[in-house]
Amino acid sequence: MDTMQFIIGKFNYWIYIVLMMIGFYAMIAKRNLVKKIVGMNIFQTAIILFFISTSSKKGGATIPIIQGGHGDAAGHVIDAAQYLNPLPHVLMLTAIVVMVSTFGVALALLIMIYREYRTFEEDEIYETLEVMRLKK
Amino acid sequence: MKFFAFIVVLFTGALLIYGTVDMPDWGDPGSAPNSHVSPRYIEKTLEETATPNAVTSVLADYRGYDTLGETTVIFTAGVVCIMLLRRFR
Amino acid sequence: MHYAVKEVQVKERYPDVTIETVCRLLIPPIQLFGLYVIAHGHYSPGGGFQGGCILGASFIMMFIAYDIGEVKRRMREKLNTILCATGVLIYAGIGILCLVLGANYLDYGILHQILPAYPAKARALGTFGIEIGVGITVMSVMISIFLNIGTAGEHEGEPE
Amino acid sequence: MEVVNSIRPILAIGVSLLAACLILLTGERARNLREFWTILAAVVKFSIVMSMVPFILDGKVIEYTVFTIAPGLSIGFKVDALGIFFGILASFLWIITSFYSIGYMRSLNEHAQTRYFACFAIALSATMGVAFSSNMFTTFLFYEVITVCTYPLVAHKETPEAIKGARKYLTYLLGTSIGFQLFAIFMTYNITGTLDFSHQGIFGEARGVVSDTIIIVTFILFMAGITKAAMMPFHGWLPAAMVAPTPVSALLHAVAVVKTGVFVVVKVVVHLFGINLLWDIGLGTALAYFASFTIVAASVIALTQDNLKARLAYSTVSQLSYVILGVALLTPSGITGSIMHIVLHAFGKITLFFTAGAIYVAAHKTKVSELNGIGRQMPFTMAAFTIGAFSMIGIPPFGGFISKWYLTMGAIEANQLPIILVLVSSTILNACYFLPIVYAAFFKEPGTAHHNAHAPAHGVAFAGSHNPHSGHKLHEAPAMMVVPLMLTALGTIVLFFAPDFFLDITKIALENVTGGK
Amino acid sequence: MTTQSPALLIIVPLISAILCLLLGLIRRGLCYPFVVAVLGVSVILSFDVMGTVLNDGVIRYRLGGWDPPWGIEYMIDHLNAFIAIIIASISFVVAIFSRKSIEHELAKGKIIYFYTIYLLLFTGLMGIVVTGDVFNIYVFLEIASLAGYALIAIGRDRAVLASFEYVVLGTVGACFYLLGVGYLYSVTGSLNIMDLTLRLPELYHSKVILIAFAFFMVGLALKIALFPLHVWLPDAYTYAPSTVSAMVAATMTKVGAYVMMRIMFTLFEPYFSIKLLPVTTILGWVAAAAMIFGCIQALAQTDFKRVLCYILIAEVGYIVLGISVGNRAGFTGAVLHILNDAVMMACLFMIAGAIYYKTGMRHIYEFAHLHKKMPVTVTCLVIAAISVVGVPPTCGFFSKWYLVLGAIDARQWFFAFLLLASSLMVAIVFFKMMQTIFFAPAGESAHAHIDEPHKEHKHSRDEAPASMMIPIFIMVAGILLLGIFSGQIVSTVIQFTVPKGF
Repeated sequence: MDTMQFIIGKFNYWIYIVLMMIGFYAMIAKRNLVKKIVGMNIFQTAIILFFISTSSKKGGATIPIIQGGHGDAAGHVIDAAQYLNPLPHVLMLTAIVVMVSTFGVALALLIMIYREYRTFEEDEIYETLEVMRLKK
Repeated sequence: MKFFAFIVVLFTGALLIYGTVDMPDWGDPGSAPNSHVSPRYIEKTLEETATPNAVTSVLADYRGYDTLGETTVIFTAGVVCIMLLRRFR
Repeated sequence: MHYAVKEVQVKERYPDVTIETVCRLLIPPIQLFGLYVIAHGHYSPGGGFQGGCILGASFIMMFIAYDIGEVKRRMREKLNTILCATGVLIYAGIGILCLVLGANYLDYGILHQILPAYPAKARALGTFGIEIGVGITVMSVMISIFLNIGTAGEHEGEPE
Repeated sequence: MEVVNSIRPILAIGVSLLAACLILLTGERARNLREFWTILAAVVKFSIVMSMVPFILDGKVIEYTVFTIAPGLSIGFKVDALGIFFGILASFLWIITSFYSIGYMRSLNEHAQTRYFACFAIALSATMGVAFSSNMFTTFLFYEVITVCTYPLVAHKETPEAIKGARKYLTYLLGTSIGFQLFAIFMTYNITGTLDFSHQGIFGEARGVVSDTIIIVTFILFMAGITKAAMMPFHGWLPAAMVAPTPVSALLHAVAVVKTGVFVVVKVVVHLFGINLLWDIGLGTALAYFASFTIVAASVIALTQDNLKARLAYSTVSQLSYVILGVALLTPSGITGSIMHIVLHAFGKITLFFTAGAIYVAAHKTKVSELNGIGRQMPFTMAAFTIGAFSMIGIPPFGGFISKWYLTMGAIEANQLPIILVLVSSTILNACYFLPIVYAAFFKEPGTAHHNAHAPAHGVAFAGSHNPHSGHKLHEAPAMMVVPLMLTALGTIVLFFAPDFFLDITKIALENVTGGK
Repeated sequence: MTTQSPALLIIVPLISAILCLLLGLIRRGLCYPFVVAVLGVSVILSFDVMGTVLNDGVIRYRLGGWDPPWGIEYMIDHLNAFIAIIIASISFVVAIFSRKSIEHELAKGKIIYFYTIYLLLFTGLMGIVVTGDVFNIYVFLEIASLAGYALIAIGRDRAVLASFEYVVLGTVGACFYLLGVGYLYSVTGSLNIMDLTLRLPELYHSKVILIAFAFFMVGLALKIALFPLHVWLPDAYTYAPSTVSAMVAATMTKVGAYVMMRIMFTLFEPYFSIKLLPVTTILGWVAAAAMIFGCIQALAQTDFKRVLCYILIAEVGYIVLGISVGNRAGFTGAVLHILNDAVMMACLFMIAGAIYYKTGMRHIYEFAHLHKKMPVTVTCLVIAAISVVGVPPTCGFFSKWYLVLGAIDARQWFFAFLLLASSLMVAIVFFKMMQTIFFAPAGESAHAHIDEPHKEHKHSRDEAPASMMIPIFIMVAGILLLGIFSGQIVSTVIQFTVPKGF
């Protein structure tokens, strides 16, 4: 019962942790560079999930846009409990952009690697390097 | 190698799960993130920034500096891609 | 180096009426919507990034439908680079403006001295200016990244 | 005692540094000018050092602190009796060695002479630094400088074996000094909070605070770290450094390096730990026995060496331990003896090395077995050799006798019978490995000129020098070399009859150490 | 100006990075002087900030005018200001150095972008240093990292691969850091360091904090290439252009170490990092392993820059060891070593760059008789080497002095011994190098000395251009002066950086 409560109450963490593990595994175990990058994205997405999940509020809270707030809202009081916590969203907007940029750079590097070695497989790249070294 | 990686990943996951034990439940309105800093953003956004969308006001005003940094990041990414890939004749 | 490959040549396009027409019809509304998302970020979900992405996506769509030449005709590479810089410059510039006016960096409240608005509103306006800057940067960066990655950087034309 | 604040020590150190710069600037182009710089610097340095003597004889102390890095950790200089003693010795012998090495270098037409003289000058200024340093940190600094800048001298010939020997040299000195000595310095600073030398030692009050074991460990670390003193088992570098040109060997084994080593040992014993403390703990006796072992063992090894310089090297190893032995006795006469032995051994040993060099230059002979009858061709040189040898053995009327006398007195004061036996036996051993050479040189028939067969063994130096005396008829080495070694030989005799000057300084040093008891 | 200089510290390089791009589009030649000028200004600004800190204590600059927990603030105390000065000065000097080597090693068209990204890298590092907000640190960490990836990727043969590896591992590090931030946030709801410092103590026994701390540490260890996680460093820094190696090697790891200090001793109290957890013990042993491993590897290498890379790994070990012994002397040593190591590494990598520029030689065994060709450079190399080995009166000695004292104070005899042993190994490394340089292999020098002048002709003197030598001179002078004045540095600045708990 208690553990049940525990699991249900924190399911958001389980989900993101599983995702994170998948991504992390792909990053460090896969020999294919593209897969590494894909793993990287999964990893980062998992973190986004985690942050966003911390912003949720039970009890009919809605997105953090003040209703009827057009122009200046003179007087009418706002209850924080009605709205989701905006901060994690902001952080994750930032994080998403950062991750996109990282992704772009990584792709650029991949293309340079492909230009040079004509492959994305780490092992083949190292064979190539070996060949080049022996040529010298 | 793969096995080693698997162990590492499992270990990391185990650590994270161990950490979650003391975390607030999902959507707990009383949890620290929902009670400490953020309320001000929601309550004061209108009168302080005249912006109903709290996300925007926090993004561009309260924590505008982060956004500057992130714009710089994406600018960096653009320049980097040009420098790395563009073939200059 | 020995293993360097000869240029990955960009395939010349196969003209396709349907796609071209659809894009011709679709792209302007997309860009309009992008502008809307940027401008309306204060009152509804949206803002610089989202709008910028949409704008950039429109160009990428153009790239897919037509070819690189088309995109570069619409958006000069150099112009793109300049825009990409301008966006950040707008952002930082507004901050500097606050600095010049005597407040801390990025303290838009001070802008009410030069804008017809009370401080809070001035903040909103400053925020708006920033969103525009971010939008421009995001758009042009997306374009340039796509141009370079999509063609491995081997499209014609001097970059400078 | 009153303290005079003067920058003379700095000048004494700086002058040869300046000389090094000038030498480097002058370079190969103007040899005479370059040599002139060397001589000039040597003379100026000596005069500066002498100018400090009166203060010392008045019982004053010259001090000058350059800058302070941390409380208790500064780079500063302090000239007391012990320091000036060593200073005079080094600076005086530098003059002679300069003349000698000019003669040697030119007659062998060695390469890279600029580097040689520059490093030589730096080594000397570093020696001055050790002599005049006011705290252990400064000492360590200059100690390292000596090590580093004598390395090119040892490796001068640049032949594989020279480089090998030089590597061994550097490995021993740098390794132990960083591994043990620096560590000991850290512990000292950690225990006492300062590194400044004081006449009574700085560990005195620390004794109650930290346990004796830590002090003992520190002491052992020091003794293991000051490898320049060539105590066994850390003597290996000394014979290895024999590949160096002879003037360098003279510098290393008579003046700069080894004397620095024993000097630092003396400093550490009396000014860092303090006699009383060591006496209480009983470390002195242990050190004494350690040293006496080295004395005997090294002498025995020396007997077996056929290469002349190697034999001299091992004799150096044993002689250095006399100094350590003397100071380890912790008795006034013992310390007097050890301090005196520093200078007397310096004169004697430098004479011997000079002669070895002269023989090499004139006859290209390095082996003892080749020296038969050489005394006939090179009478002056061999006469000087004989004098030096006698001084080493300690026969009156040669200087060596004095120090041995005092050492024996010290041993008696400390009523250490075994030590006396050690002294006696080592004297006999000295005789055993020096007198045969003298005998062979003068009274044996000249060996057939089979040294030409050995010529290739002389390696690059030989190839480099178009050797004028390839005929069988040998004669003296150039005057530039013979005169200096005659002078030093004379010095040993003079020091026997007129040791008062040095003895006075020693007395003052002794008063400082014992607090005037 | 003084009140705003903290902001300008970031804004000036940021805006001028953009301007540099635009300027380059107009005339390529303008970039170099512009960058040098801007960095000079940054140096002045950083000193100005330091002055302010010394006079009126900690600066807390509210960006956007919002109060700390809600807005972002700069929190600049002695430690930040000190690191900021280091970063600014090193970048300035290396920028001066960059001119020739970049023209030599890069395609013409890339120079503009190179300088833009160089400034962006500087911006990122500065941002990390001055900010007082954990998430903001992440953002600027990413700016710096992206710039770093790019600058490394434009290097020699295997640079791209190395850079890619760096991207993957660096991202893992950043993500771990972000996870740490998230965990902290989910139990405190705050991101501001000062606010967290107030709110954390009552949570010290919560598992979340524990895990957050662990992830901070692992992430940062990845970023500063602490021993087991160093795999990306050697390749990356070896194949990068010499300018980049000098800049990155000198600054990036140092900034990472700084963040580590912040996390351990400002965000969490020393009580937490030292008493509550065995963190410092673990760190200490890891650092010791790093020192030994780095030195041994350095012994095995032939590529000069690779040797330096492994020495750098060892030096990181020193810094972390100083952090981990957890007492005043040790911490002082760590901070001082950040300074010294930055100077020494920049100097050595620039020398490597100069040699490569002049002779195209990368491997040590090619350096024979280099002192005849480039005597001045070799002299500088010798001085820098002596400093790395840690022989007084060069600066390298004094940081080691404090480190060893710290180890002894902590009664960690073994660490003290390891410190000395590793510096011995470094001595061997450089000794081998010197031997190759001065005493060439027997084969060549058998009769080399017979006729000296003829040899002089053979390697005629040929130094690198002034734009390369001057920075090297500055660094060498730095090595000597920092050694002499380290006492003053410690007494004026560093002693205030030591956290309260010590």
